[in-house]
Amino acid sequence: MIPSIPRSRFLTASYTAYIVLFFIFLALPLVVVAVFAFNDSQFPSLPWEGFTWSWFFGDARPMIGVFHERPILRAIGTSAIVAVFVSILSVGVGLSNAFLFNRYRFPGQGILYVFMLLPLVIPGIVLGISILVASSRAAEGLWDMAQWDVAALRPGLTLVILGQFSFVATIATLVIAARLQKFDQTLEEAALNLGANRLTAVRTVTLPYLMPAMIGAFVVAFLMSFENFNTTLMLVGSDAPLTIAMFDRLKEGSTPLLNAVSLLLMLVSSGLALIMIFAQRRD
Amino acid sequence: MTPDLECLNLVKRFGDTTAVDTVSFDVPRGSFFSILGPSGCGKTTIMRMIAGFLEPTSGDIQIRGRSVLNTPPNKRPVNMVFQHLALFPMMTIAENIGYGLRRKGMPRDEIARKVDEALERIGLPGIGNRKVDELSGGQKQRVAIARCMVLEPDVLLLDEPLGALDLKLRERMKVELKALQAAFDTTFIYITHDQSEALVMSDQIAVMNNGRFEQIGSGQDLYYRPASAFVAGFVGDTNRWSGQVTRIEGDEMEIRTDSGLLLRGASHGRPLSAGDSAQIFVRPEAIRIAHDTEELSHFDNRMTGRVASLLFNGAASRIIVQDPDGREEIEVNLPQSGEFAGLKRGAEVHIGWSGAQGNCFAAGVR
Amino acid sequence: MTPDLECLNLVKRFGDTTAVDTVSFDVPRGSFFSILGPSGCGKTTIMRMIAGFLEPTSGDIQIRGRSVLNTPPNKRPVNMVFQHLALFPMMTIAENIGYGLRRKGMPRDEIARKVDEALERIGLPGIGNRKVDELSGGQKQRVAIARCMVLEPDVLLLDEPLGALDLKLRERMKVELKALQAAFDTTFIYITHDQSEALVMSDQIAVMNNGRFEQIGSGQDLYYRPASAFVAGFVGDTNRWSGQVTRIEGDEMEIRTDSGLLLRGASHGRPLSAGDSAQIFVRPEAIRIAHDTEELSHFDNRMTGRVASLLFNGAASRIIVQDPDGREEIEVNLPQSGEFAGLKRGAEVHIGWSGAQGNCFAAGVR
Amino acid sequence: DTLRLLTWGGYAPENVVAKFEEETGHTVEVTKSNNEEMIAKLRATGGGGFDLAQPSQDRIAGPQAEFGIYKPIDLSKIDAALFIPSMLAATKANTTVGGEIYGVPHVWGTSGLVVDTSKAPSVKDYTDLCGADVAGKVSYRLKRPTLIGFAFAMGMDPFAAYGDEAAYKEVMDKVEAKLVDCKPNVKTYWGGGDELMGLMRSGETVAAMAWDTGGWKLNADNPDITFVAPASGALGWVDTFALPAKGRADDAAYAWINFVMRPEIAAMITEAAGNFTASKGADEFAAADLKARYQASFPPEALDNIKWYPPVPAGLEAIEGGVLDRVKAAQ
Amino acid sequence: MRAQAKLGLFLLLSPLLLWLTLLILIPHVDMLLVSLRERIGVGQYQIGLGNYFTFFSEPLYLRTFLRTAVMSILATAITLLIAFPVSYYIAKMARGRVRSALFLLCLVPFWVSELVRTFGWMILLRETGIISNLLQILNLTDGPVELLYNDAAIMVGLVYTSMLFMVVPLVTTLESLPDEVIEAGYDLGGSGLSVLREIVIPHAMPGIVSGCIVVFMLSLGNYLTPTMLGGKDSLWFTELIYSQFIVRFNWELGAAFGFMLLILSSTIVWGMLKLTGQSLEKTMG
Ligand SMILES: Nc1ncnc2c1ncn2[C@@H]1O[C@H](COP(=O)(O)OP(=O)(O)OP(=O)(O)O)[C@@H](O)[C@H]1O
Ligand SMILES: Nc1ncnc2c1ncn2[C@@H]1O[C@H](COP(=O)(O)OP(=O)(O)OP(=O)(O)O)[C@@H](O)[C@H]1O
Ligand SMILES: [Mg+2]
Ligand SMILES: [Mg+2]
Repeated sequence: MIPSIPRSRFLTASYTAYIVLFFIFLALPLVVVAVFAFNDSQFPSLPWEGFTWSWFFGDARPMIGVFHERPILRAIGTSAIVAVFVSILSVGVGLSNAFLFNRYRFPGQGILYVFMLLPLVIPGIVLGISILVASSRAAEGLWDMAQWDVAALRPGLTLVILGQFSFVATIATLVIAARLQKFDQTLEEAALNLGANRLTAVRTVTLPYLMPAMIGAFVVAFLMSFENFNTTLMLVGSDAPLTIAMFDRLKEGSTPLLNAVSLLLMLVSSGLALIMIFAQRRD
Repeated sequence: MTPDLECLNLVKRFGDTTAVDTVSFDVPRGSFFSILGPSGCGKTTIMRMIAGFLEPTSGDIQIRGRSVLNTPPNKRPVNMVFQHLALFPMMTIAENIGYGLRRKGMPRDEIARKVDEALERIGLPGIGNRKVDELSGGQKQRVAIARCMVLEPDVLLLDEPLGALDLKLRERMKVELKALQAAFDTTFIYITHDQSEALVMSDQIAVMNNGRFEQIGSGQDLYYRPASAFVAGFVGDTNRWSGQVTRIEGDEMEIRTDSGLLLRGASHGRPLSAGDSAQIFVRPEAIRIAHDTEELSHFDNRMTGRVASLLFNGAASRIIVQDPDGREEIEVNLPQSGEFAGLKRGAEVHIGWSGAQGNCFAAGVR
Repeated sequence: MTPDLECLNLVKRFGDTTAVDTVSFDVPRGSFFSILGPSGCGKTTIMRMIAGFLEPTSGDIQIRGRSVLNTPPNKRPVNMVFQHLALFPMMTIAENIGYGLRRKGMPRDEIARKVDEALERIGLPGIGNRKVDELSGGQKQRVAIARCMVLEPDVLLLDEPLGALDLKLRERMKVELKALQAAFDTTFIYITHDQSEALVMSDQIAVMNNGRFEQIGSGQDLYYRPASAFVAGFVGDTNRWSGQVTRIEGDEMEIRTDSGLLLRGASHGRPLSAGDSAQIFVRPEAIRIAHDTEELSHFDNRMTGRVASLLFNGAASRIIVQDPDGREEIEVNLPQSGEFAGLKRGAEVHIGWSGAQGNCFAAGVR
Repeated sequence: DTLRLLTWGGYAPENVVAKFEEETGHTVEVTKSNNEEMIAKLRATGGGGFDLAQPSQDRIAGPQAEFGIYKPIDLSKIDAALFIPSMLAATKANTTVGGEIYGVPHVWGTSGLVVDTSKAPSVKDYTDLCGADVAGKVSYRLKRPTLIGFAFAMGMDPFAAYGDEAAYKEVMDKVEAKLVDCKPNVKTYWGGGDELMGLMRSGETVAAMAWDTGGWKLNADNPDITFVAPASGALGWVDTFALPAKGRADDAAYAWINFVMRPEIAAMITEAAGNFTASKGADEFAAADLKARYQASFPPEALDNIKWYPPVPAGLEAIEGGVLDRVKAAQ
Repeated sequence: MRAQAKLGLFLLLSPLLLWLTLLILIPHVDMLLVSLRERIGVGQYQIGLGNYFTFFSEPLYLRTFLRTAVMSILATAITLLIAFPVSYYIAKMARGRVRSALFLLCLVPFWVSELVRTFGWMILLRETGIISNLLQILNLTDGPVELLYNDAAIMVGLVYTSMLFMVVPLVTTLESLPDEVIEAGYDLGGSGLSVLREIVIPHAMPGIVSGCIVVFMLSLGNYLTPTMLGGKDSLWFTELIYSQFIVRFNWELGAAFGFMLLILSSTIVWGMLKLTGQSLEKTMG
């Protein structure tokens, strides 16, 4: 069942048909979302009422476009800020973890590694509530003890960032560690041999080598943060990131405004993903 | 003149295993010194100690007469060409070659000049802007050497640098490496487990086994005058038999092999006495073939056998001769003239060699 | 007796490139047939067509006289040892060897018996329960062959099976493969780009270049009587010059090389006339060295030059001689006797060879 | 200052926010929510994260007693003259905990039935949603108003049972049985106002339990659809202003309250949300067609029959929660 | 040298330990503690297993719990069945540019948020949606059909949403299977099915397991898809947790639910690893 093995024409045809069907299945919801962003109707559904840009640029009720809908714009901003923080934190900690597990041997390392993988098998909502519970109790404790009100421990952006970071860091670690694993340590030795000290060797040789993985991890972290819902839902305060804001809207019922936002999201994240692909192509 | 590199009683232990066991040698300025030995004998360990990546358990390493034990690797006046070259894949060729110079803080334009010069020297001018993976194996090899040579090290270490190349390229690079050494006029210390590499290139070769040096000498020394059974077996192809010394006459002797063959050999000054277990080595090219026994009358070892196998390989063709009782197989080189090229499997041949060509060693010494 | 395998005007095109161009050959039962050629010449393509993984563009493939073009690969009576062996890593050795038998629906106990037998045959009894990655390279090699051989194929195809092994192991496996073939008494078709492998093992060798067979013959045929300039250059080491034919006398001729050297050679029946561009090939072992010119008087090519380089390698030692004007470098084998082992770089030497050893080919034919 | 407003959809329309920001220099961040989420969020933040919340008046006292998430309102900072006095008084009474007042009224309205009269003429009360003629074409929320509404329609008085957990539980058990029976009739349980509008407008449902304003909005597009006050009485609610305990911008909050209670601003909110406010005199600014629909839905006797929510005692929600979960899960 | 290595180890170890203790360990311990608190009055609590007792004594909770588990396993199985041929095609049948293009196409849907994907399915499946209309146009039904708000819709949503996490590990492991090995299987007389069973699937096992674990986790912990696509009958366990926290303000019971979910997921993942003889490090790391 590889191209070099002869197969009956019928089998080939049905296999191809299956693949085509699969990709239609994959594309359908997205295409529909994108198309109905241009429906000149209050509802993202048939019948087709004609083409309009209003859901992007409209500024009069009832068709206020994305670019005039302040709460949505603000939510996008919030999401972006959260995502940037989560990505930076995750890539930083991921980098440190990758070095730790790749370069050092210490007692308990195996257990620690498994422990590090655990966030992947904890449901997001459980992560969310556990952090919510713990931070609230900490905050109440501080309040009772010293009348300190630590806003960072209350639902809000800090907790959202920490909550997302708590599992995105694992993914970043895996992405970076996978590449570090492939790194030929003699390259570092070669740098030492050519007169670099340890830090310089890491800076000039290892980090550039890891760069594609770090960019990749950053983009993955960014996307995961941007689209995270379960954990965020439990930790969000007054500044709702985009997914939460959209969810709230969707609960209220949908207008093509949501399609328009979605389409923009698709474009932006495709762009990001392309950046990642190019970053990884380079080597 | 102080030697470029001198190792004194170098020892390295990893836990229980002694990877390098009291090794001493010195390498004169400008020479090509090889360490030849089977896999795992401790070659890389020596080299890493010289480069500074490993600390010796005991012993001293001196470069140009000064101990470098307390010098960190990035400060030692030695550079190393790694087995897989370890070129930096994220940099261009020029950046690779300039790396060490940048670490020294040399001004940019001077670096550029030096890099161009080095590229010129290795016969690859104008490739500075290419990426590492745009080069062929042989070109990479030369760049790796140039990257070290721009730093003008006192000693260049090379750890099996041809190991990763394919056969044809290796053959070519052997000759080329020797030429590069002449061009840069630096001391090369070369590690290999391939005897032909060591023989072709080196001024001096140290044969290493199990952490110890068995013999240091020129290629001819090792090939024609091996100091131990190990060297005799490891350097060059050879026939080898074990047996018992039955008779000693000065330097000459007679050995009965375990399968019953009676062979004459020479001890070349090594102490051996009748009754000792011994090993005897005879090189395939030391054995003559003839159409009739007459021609071989001046040899003290003579035999008539059948061709068990014909390994035609041009000038390096060989036959495997089975002795009449089928007890032993003897590899014999065919003359380069192609005279016996027409031999067939099963044909009868007469072979003979002089006892002086049979190198005898006491068994168990190896 | 019909040959085990017969290919008739086999052609394979990939788009514009013709990977295999009208190749015809037959392989007699029980023989060891090699296809030797440089990388990319189309060797693998032929083999994959025989195994059934590629459909020929035109031509026919017959096994024991029956065309197999319409037989799918899993039904063809040929088996293949892949370059990287393709042992199934998820199975034990015994399961690997028994795989094909299970596919045939053979009963379990019979499979077990056959597998044990095969393991015995390849000299690895009792390793059936090991995992693939617990074996050494050479052992894997033998298991891969055993896995095919239990199926008793009419033809065994081997695609550079030694390519992934290291040097020493290759040398050993060469001899061993030949022995295995004898043991199993099956037709082997062996692909390689390493001429020494082909020469040592094969009964017949086809030299392939650019999709075409240049010559089919025994190792000696190819080595001593190359049919084309390509074969002369590819099989065995050789000195090569290009030049112009200045004079023809029957089979003998005179050529002036591009650098001005006047050499005598022979066309061995190939049509060449004065004024033609030609190439002349002389093997390093065909050239004699002497201390004085007298000894060389019977050679029609004589020269006095200096030793440019000394490549000591035991029996295979060579020197590179530079002609007096420094125009050409000539590789010359040293006699195996070690007679000239004492030569030094820069020493004057006299060399000579007979014109009959200078193989001439019209240029551009290659 | 930034005023972080936790409110219902439609209570802070863009144009009002813009006007407020222009006038006062404060900026407004609106988070849309519902009663439960408001309480849950404020509970999680210990009354922080927001500067002004708008829970219903019946949902203030209980959570305040349990979690202490609000701070008392300083009535001196509020222009009482802007409020309809009766409503202000009632709300104050309902939101008093420990002698302090925690809420002042903002928007009020009712919930009842939205019916496509051409397709489901039979639906007059909540229990009619379970009729066979509208099978598969009705919708309601799985929230406490539904429970209360059904209880009334089934002839009980849940409000009377508020003080007695056992009695209340009994009422709820009956409602649960009814709702489980009714379940096959339901197309889906709606969650947000717009979602219901979509369902009704597209004809996927023909009758639903809903807020009055939704019905009126739909009526503007399709005269067949309108809000119907159920025979057993519409449920009346009042959404309030309450100050979260750790709000940081009280001044802006008071400013906002006083701003939106101005009649002309209140009318803008009425236009956006569809509901009337407790602002005195805003009626004059309200659109005529809205008033007309209001009057059509609420003939005087229906107006008198509105059941206003009394404050919910702490603990009842657990009973209701169990009921709702079981209804949702029932097969 | 030694001291330097110690310092390096310490510096690299501290972020990891901070992260794991502060964000994973302590919160979960806290959650456990909260779940062991029983509310006995306004603002009064005592330690006890009451919340877990509530969980086990209320059939609704148990049923939802099991339903969620079964549906998630089903979703995982369906995803695997759909994804395997596709991954195989990408890894082994497609070549060069086609392969990267197909692989990218597989990834595209996952660059947008789950919300958007789910939203797309809502537009497609609802009674007035595309598919219903299409069926009417094709005269396959005479009236609009409701495809949303049922378990099948949830299943479609779950499978769709987790497809990527199955395809990527499968493609990666399948790509690492050399064509040579498959060819060897045929060459030795294997048929398509036997090669698949004896060679391809055993080789792909780590990928299958890691894909299944991730997909299972995602389905089990999903909130959006079941709430948005699910109907009046489809309660998901995460919804229960959410409603305990948000609607009922009953953190104690919610924490107990959360813990039950954690136990469920760990048990099933552990069982899956044991059953296939894989380890977490091997499949995820
Ligand atoms: N870091 C280490 N810890 C423990 N043992 C080691 C270490 N490095 C090398 N050894 C052991 O020391 C011995 C010599 O190793 P070394 O790498 O020097 O061999 P080598 O001669 O370079 O072999 P090769 O030709 O295979 O490269 C081996 O037995 C090896 O197992
Ligand atoms: N599937 C293919 N599509 C297009 N061209 C191909 C294909 N397979 C092989 N070729 C081309 O056919 C020619 C012969 O390839 P082949 O693999 O047979 O060479 P080879 O002699 O086996 O080389 P090597 O020694 O490197 O394995 C090459 O030029 C190659 O690029
Ligand atoms: Mg080594
Ligand atoms: Mg090939």
